Amino acid sequence: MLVDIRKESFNAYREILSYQESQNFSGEYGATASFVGSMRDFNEDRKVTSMTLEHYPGMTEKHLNAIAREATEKWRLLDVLILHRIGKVTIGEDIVVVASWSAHRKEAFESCRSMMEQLKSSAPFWKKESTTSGSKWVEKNTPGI
Amino acid sequence: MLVDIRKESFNAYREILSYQESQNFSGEYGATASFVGSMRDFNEDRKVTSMTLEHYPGMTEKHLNAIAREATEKWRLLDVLILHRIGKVTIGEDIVVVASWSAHRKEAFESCRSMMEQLKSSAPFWKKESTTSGSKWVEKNTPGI
Amino acid sequence: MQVSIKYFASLRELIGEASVTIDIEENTTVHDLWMEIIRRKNIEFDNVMMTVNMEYVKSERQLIAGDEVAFFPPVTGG
Amino acid sequence: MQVSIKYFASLRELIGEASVTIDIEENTTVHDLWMEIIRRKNIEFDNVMMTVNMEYVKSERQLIAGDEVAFFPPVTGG
Repeated sequence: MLVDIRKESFNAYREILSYQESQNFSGEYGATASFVGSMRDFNEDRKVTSMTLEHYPGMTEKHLNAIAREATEKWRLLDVLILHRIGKVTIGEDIVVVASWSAHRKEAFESCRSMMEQLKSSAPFWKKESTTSGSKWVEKNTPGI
Repeated sequence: MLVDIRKESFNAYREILSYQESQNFSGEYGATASFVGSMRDFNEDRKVTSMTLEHYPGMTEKHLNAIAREATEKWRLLDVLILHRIGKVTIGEDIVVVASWSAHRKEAFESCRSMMEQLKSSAPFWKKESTTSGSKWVEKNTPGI
Repeated sequence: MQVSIKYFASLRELIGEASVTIDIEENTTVHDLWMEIIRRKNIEFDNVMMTVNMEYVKSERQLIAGDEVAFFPPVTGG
Repeated sequence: MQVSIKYFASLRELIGEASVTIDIEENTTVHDLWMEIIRRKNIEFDNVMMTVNMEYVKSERQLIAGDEVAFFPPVTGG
């Protein structure tokens, strides 16, 4: 299990791949579901140029670890990866990646989506968007279900 | 949209990444859901050493293209990738990857899972597993929902 | 009239051929054709899936000259 | 007794401080503390979320000495 908060830009698929290879469990998993959230240039009719992600240091890590651990138990996953960006993010950069490895697809799909919904509704991150007409805190997340 | 049948081994995440980069639509999508099916060394109590994937040439491509096209319309996706392996597959190799890009996560998650379920229930592929005690056709897929 | 038939996977192995072109009567359905195949080959085969021209069809689908019919076991890809 | 308070995002900007340590009465709840803050700072703020020691709590949770309380707007990560 790997949960990490990243100050620097990362590439979600390279991270999934390098974590997967580091775990040396090829042949054990048959299913991997992953979700990547990336920065769009547009949100609710506003043209966005960049974004700053604030978080609650300490709680963020604790909270994401709890989400990953509970999902691993509930769906008997082989492994879980959660990475989340903080700081200044520019267009097209990856913000979040959640991946889960399991024997069969049902567990992988369900756990990945559930972890993502929990992260969206309760992990202590806040986005402030910079637009051509000033900056503004995002007030709430788009519903996911 | 890319649908392809592969005779040679591929790495799912490198394929997602290189396709994504080739499409040059960074900043348009905010959500990407993907599923990767890989070869396990174990299936229904049998130790598996390798596998051969047969398909129905012509129908496979046509059928997967229809799945991708219908999902794109139904969920208004920005893009879809489906790759499926055929021929001899060894432990740990990737068999299938389905990825969908959209503005928001709901559409990405739902379309990815739906495409995968359709592929599993109707795309004309058949697995024959080689075990230490001979080879055997897989009779049916594990349920996914 | 002539139609071509393809078999896949365990059914291909059971029948011992991958494809064949045969003559059938007008108004033959996919079901009629399948019944004729299992009678002639003297085989039993449950849960067969059927396609005509690469699309899944109901077994009452009537065949026309030139159709490509396929019979195969439940698919197991992914 | 003393507790520390943290504010995040728009609430941090509104209050103009990120963290503070204050003295409170015994038996103060998180709700009491929040009411005191909005009264003293003369602010309005809807949908505040509350944690104690980095766990979400109900607003009737009683505070004890040394607690780390945080107040923030709805989270918007992911």
